[in-house]
Amino acid sequence: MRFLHWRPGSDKGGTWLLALLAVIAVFVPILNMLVPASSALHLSAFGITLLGKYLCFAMLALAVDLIWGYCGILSLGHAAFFSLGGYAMGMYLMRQIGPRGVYGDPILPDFMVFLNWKSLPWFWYGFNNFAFAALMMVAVPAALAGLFGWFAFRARVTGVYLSIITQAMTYALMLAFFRNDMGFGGNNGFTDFKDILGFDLHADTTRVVLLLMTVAALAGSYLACRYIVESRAGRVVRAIRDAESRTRFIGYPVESFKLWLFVFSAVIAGVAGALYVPQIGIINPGEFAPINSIEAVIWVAVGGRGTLFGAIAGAILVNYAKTYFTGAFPEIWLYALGAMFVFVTLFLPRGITGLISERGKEK
Amino acid sequence: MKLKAFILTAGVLAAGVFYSRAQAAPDTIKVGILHSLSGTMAISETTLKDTILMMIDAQNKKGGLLGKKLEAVVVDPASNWPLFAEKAAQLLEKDKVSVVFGCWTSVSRKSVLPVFEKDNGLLFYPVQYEGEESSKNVIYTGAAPNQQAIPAVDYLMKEVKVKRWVLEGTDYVYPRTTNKILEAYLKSKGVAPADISINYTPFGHSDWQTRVAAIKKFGSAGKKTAVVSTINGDANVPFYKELGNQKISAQDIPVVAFSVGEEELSGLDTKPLLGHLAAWNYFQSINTPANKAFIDQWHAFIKKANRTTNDPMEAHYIGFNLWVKAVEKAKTTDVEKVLAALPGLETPNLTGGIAKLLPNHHITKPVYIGEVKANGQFNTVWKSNGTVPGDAWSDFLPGSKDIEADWVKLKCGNYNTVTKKCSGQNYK
Amino acid sequence: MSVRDKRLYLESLTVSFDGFKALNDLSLYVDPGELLCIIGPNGAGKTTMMDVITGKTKPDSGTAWFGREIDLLTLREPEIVAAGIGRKFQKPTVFEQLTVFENLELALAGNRSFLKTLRARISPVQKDRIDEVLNIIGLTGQRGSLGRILAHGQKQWLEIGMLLMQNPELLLVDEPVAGMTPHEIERTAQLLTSLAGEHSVMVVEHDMSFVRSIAKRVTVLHEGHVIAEGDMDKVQSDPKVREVYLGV
Amino acid sequence: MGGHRLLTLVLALLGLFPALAQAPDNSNFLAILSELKEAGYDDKATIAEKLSKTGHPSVRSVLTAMMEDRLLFRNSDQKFFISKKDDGDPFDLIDPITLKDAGQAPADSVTKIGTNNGLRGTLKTIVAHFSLSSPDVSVRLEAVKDMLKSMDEPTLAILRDRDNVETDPRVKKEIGVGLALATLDGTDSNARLAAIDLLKSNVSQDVRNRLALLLEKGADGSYNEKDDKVRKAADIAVQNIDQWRSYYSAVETLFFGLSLGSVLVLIAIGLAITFGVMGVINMAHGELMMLGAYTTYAVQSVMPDHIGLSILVAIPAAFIVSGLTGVLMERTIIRFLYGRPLETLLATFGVSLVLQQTVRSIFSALNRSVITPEWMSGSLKINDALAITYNRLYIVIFTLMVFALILAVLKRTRIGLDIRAVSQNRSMAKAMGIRTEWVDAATFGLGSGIAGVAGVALSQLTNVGPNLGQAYIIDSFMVVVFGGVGNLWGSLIGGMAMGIVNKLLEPFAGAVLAKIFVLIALILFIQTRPRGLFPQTGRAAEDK
Repeated sequence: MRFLHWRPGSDKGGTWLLALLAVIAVFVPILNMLVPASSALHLSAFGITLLGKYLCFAMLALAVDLIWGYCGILSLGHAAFFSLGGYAMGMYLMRQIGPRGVYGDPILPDFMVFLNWKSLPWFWYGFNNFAFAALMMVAVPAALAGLFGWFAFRARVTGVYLSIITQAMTYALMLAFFRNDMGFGGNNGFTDFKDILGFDLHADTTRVVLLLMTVAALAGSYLACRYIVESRAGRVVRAIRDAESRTRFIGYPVESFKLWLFVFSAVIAGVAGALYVPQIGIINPGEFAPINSIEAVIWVAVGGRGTLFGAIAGAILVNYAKTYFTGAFPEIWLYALGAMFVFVTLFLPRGITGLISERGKEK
Repeated sequence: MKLKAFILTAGVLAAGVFYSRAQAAPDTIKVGILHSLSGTMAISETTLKDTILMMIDAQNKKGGLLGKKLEAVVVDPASNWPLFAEKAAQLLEKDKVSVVFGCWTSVSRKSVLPVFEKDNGLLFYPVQYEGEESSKNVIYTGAAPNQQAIPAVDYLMKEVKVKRWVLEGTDYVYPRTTNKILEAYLKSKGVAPADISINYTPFGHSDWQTRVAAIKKFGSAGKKTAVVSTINGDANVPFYKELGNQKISAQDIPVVAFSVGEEELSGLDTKPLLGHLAAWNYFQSINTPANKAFIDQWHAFIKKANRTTNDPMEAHYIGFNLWVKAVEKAKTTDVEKVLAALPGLETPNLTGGIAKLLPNHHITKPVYIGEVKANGQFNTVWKSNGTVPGDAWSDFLPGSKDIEADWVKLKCGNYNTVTKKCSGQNYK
Repeated sequence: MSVRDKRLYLESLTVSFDGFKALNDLSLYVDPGELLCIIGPNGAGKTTMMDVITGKTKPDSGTAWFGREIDLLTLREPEIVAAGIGRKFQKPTVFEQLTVFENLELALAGNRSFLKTLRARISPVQKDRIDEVLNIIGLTGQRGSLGRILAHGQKQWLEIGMLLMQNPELLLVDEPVAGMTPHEIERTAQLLTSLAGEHSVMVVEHDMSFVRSIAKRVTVLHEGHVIAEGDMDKVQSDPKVREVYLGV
Repeated sequence: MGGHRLLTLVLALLGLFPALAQAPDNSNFLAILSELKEAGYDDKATIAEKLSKTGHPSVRSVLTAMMEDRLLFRNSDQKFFISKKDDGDPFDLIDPITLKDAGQAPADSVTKIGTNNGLRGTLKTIVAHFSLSSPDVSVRLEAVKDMLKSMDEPTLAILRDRDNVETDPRVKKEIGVGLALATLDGTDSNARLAAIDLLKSNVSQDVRNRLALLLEKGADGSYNEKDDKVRKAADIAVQNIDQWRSYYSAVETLFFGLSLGSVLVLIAIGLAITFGVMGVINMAHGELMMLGAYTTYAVQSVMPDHIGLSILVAIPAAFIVSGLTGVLMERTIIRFLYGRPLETLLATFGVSLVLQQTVRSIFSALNRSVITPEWMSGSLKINDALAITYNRLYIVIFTLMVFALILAVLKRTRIGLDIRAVSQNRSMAKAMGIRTEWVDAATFGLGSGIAGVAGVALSQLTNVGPNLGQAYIIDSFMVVVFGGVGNLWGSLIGGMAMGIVNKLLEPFAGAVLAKIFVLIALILFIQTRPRGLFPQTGRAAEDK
């Protein structure tokens, strides 16, 4: 299977990543289900949720790295694709609640009932069908990315200008989703989900399965990304990053390369969002906040941009740090986080993986 | 192999997060505090964290509870709604706390609700809110709309003879619901639709020129006009400043607010607010021995003689005491037993009344309406006689007037009296 | 104008940047397989002319035809490249983060769409072609090393090599020997002359001795206009040229 | 002669000629006063009326005290007093009859006579009668306005008499309007037509409403106003007034747009320098503004007695505080990151987190109260239909001043020249002996300082809290990019344009949609002009 082939040792990080994911895939179910809850080794649902969250963010980071690290497009709007995927999943989950909502309305979600909506708005149709919803989780982010990219790249918007308008995009979406009249639950968004494909979302088994799916999705998108960056297309993309006009002069349609990559990256982000929502149990407009996109960029920078593994490591590390600090020193965690960003940019320009590989060379 | 080392260390560290740190000493009872200490909501929520810390401190001085010391577990959900859910899970599943005091915004409560219901935790929610909810695992010590909004409107109608109404709110669920209730209520009192204007602005709206001009126009139709404000936190200062600058005084168009309290006033120039109204269930200025003692205790604890107290603090004060009473009655901190013990319990509030926990998990509260004074305190101009029982499901909303909550007899938070069915949490 | 088919026809091109005329009614032809040198003082419009040919700049007036069929002014950069015109920039730009081999691979003729390149693998034939070019430009030894560590001259050659990969009918070479060591200059001269014949080559250069060493035909530009044409001696003896260019 | 008798009554009320008024009946006065003790708000109002009718010399002081929450009685002997201040413990008492000092009383030994808005309104009107004779024109004007709110026969009489002696045209005009409005209620057709004629040039909403009443139909579908001539006149007058009002409201909207625009410009100028000229994506820009706002707070707390002055002091102070912070950032972090703008984004974002948490630690998470000085509150009344709020007006002016100043610095001064030189060609500038290091620091300091100054302005508009910065950072980036990175004029025009468009849309679309529309417009605009309104060639433009 050519898809899986890679020159041995060419990508230690990746090898380790896949190994790590495999370990998770094997041990999480055991630690959660077989190890009794009394044992200190038991992995609680909380632990699983946390892992799931990290892995979803890792996918988002992967998406950002693919276009930033390899193509030099700094998107400050990737949270938008993440959130859209999430909302698509959220709409499906809302429809699954059915008559179990507090008002017991078989069709309308609770927030529509107390805002006196009489019937389901048209854009909610079909979301009770998982296949359709799943399609939307991919299609909507892809469509937005396609439209946006087609405009922006064709007009040769680059550099900070591109970054800022991606930010404007996610900001506008945030404001829009905050409006209760939009029919997406306003500030509260969607929550209180009951089950997915008939399985109880609160059951540990479901959560384990969701985690395994996330693991699979992350591994899959990692392999896909690596396949791209190691293909000739990947070399073209790096060429675009380093000398755009030159690439144009040897005859590559730079715009379409950018567009394809941007759309694919948006799809990864969308899937990540879709997996994020059922595990976290809520999606609301806050997810569109420009700050989230910036954070995603920072995960990549911390991990080391331009190395797929680095992006993933960065996402997991920063979010782990966040969890740890908000628990351990709630008062000072912002200091720690802020200091970390400054430190990394100043002393680890190529991120942690950069540091590691350099050390590797020294030996 | 640095990379290996890196991954291993990461793994080891991670274990620290996923698995409980050293189990708490068995002779302590853990109390979780789930209030944002950073981010946009830190403004309001840090105070509540300190309030509970103070209560715990005092309780421990009294020798603790059931002979054990209380131990506070503080986490920072950082005003990030998904993080609220995560931290709630951490408190319940990892730190295994017996009770949680927390949340401010509706969305944060909605976000943690499934977690508390799944892990069968116990949450005391201290802030006035839109109602339309009653969970087995949540005790609502803040005001429901019928304990704040409706009395305020009554006052304006009777005492101030208001004929024309502007319902101005931030666009989120609390104002939306409250305004729906008020609109229905006003119409039931014979107010013409033309005399009601409802408008919503985004969070942190800072440029009020257009809106205030519109209000001014609406208010100059010759009938006495008032603004019922459900504007959220940060948007208030610019709103009142603009009112003041456009020369709209409390005499011309009074504004009654449901989310402007002593704490918020301490953070802004009160000049433009003078004489404007707020409806709460507690004012720091209310002169009772209990309140005086509480304020002194607070100042001593926070080591600042000018720190204000406010309504949600009283709610936490009541909630904490209710919980303590329940635990003593149940002789255990087991959530099921405590929940069984809670309904019907009574504890004095700070304004000389009694707070009773009702079967719908809401409490009885007095209602006060005050005018803002220059010193950032309220001058009480109206008080309800006796206390008002909190109503989880409004009688003025088509969706919810048939629904009632009763965790004693019906064992249901939303029992539909027409279909005779219980949906939501205990859906059959 | 001659009856023989030309490779390139530029006729009465005019380009002006806010008032200043970079090209002023420029007409010029390139024969198949010839090696044409363009000389002229700074600001004579040499680079602008190349920009027009490669579609980077659109002229205010005039025509530019590639052979008899292709109207260059209607095409966009990639299409022009596809039509068979390769350009080497003044400042060497190779892909620094890619190896010499990969640089040449990207320049391979062939479908350039994303999906095609995604699945593209190097065929033995292509591999041989790359090795052949590596040989021509004398970088066989560096095939595996990153573009950024090459010496200045080597970068120039690599870039020419990248042009060769697309075996274009017309090569535009902008100041190939600027900043080269005499030895490198010599190699470059050989390289370019060896290319002429099977490709048409248009070289823009300042270095007189270099031009003399390679040029069969020389065209002199001044203020966006052709002022002299012919072999080196003819041109150098031309009084106009001496005046404006050699300044004697 | 009725007029004359009334006049004496008035004078008596005014307490000018106590001699003419019958000797003050203290006991009666006190009796009425004591009724206040357990009266409801409505009763209190009637009691106040009664008090004013007694014509007792102390009426004015007592009612004023009551209005200002300074009227109280001693619990021990139920005796009434006026306290000097409405707060504090103990109270300094004044005897309501003699108006002489009457010692002190601890706060918990007395009971205040509570008031509410409605009651204070009534009291204001009553007290207004006394203010009519005030030498201060503005006070008289206010008094008349208050009296117009509740017109009854005695008030009318007083106004008529005042009209005869009043000299100031503005006050006279107000009285004229009042009398005209009163005339409308009369029966004399010609007088009423005259009144309408006088009123039709008045654009105040009250007048319009009163005239509009004449056009309303009763339940039986017939006009309440029987006199056709009057009705037609009123109709024309109303139309005329409406026309003017809509014109003025258009002007108002335009001003709203300008003021919003100038805020946008103000928050963007600093960024236009750090981001535009230096190519540093400074995510901490918002926090630098926040520092400026907190500086204002600090300045006010050290000079609480000179609030008016404090703002003026705060401006340079904020410039220095934020400026130095900026220089510090530049020296310690940013200078290592030149040519890598995206790294600056990450580092400065880290800095912004730290700065936020720092102010939280120092000033607590609570908002801080920055007082608006008198000269910045209220509004400049152009006429009854159009008033421009001072704080907005000043901010518009302030923005333009700051902008002009920056332009002058960049264009006219040596450092400005250096800055431009370095921004265009660093190595060349270096070669020419410009100390680029120093210039970088100065440039960044300048931009940061401006951010601080913007913070001072923001402290007058919105909350001063740790989150102030985040609320504005995105807008400021939008403005700079819209205008064209590195072009100050672009920022000015871009900001103003965004502000005006936003405000023109808001009345129809509402605040949110208006904003969304502006954002989408920006995105589309960048498609057509990928380098903004005024594209700039140079380092910043080439940056990725």
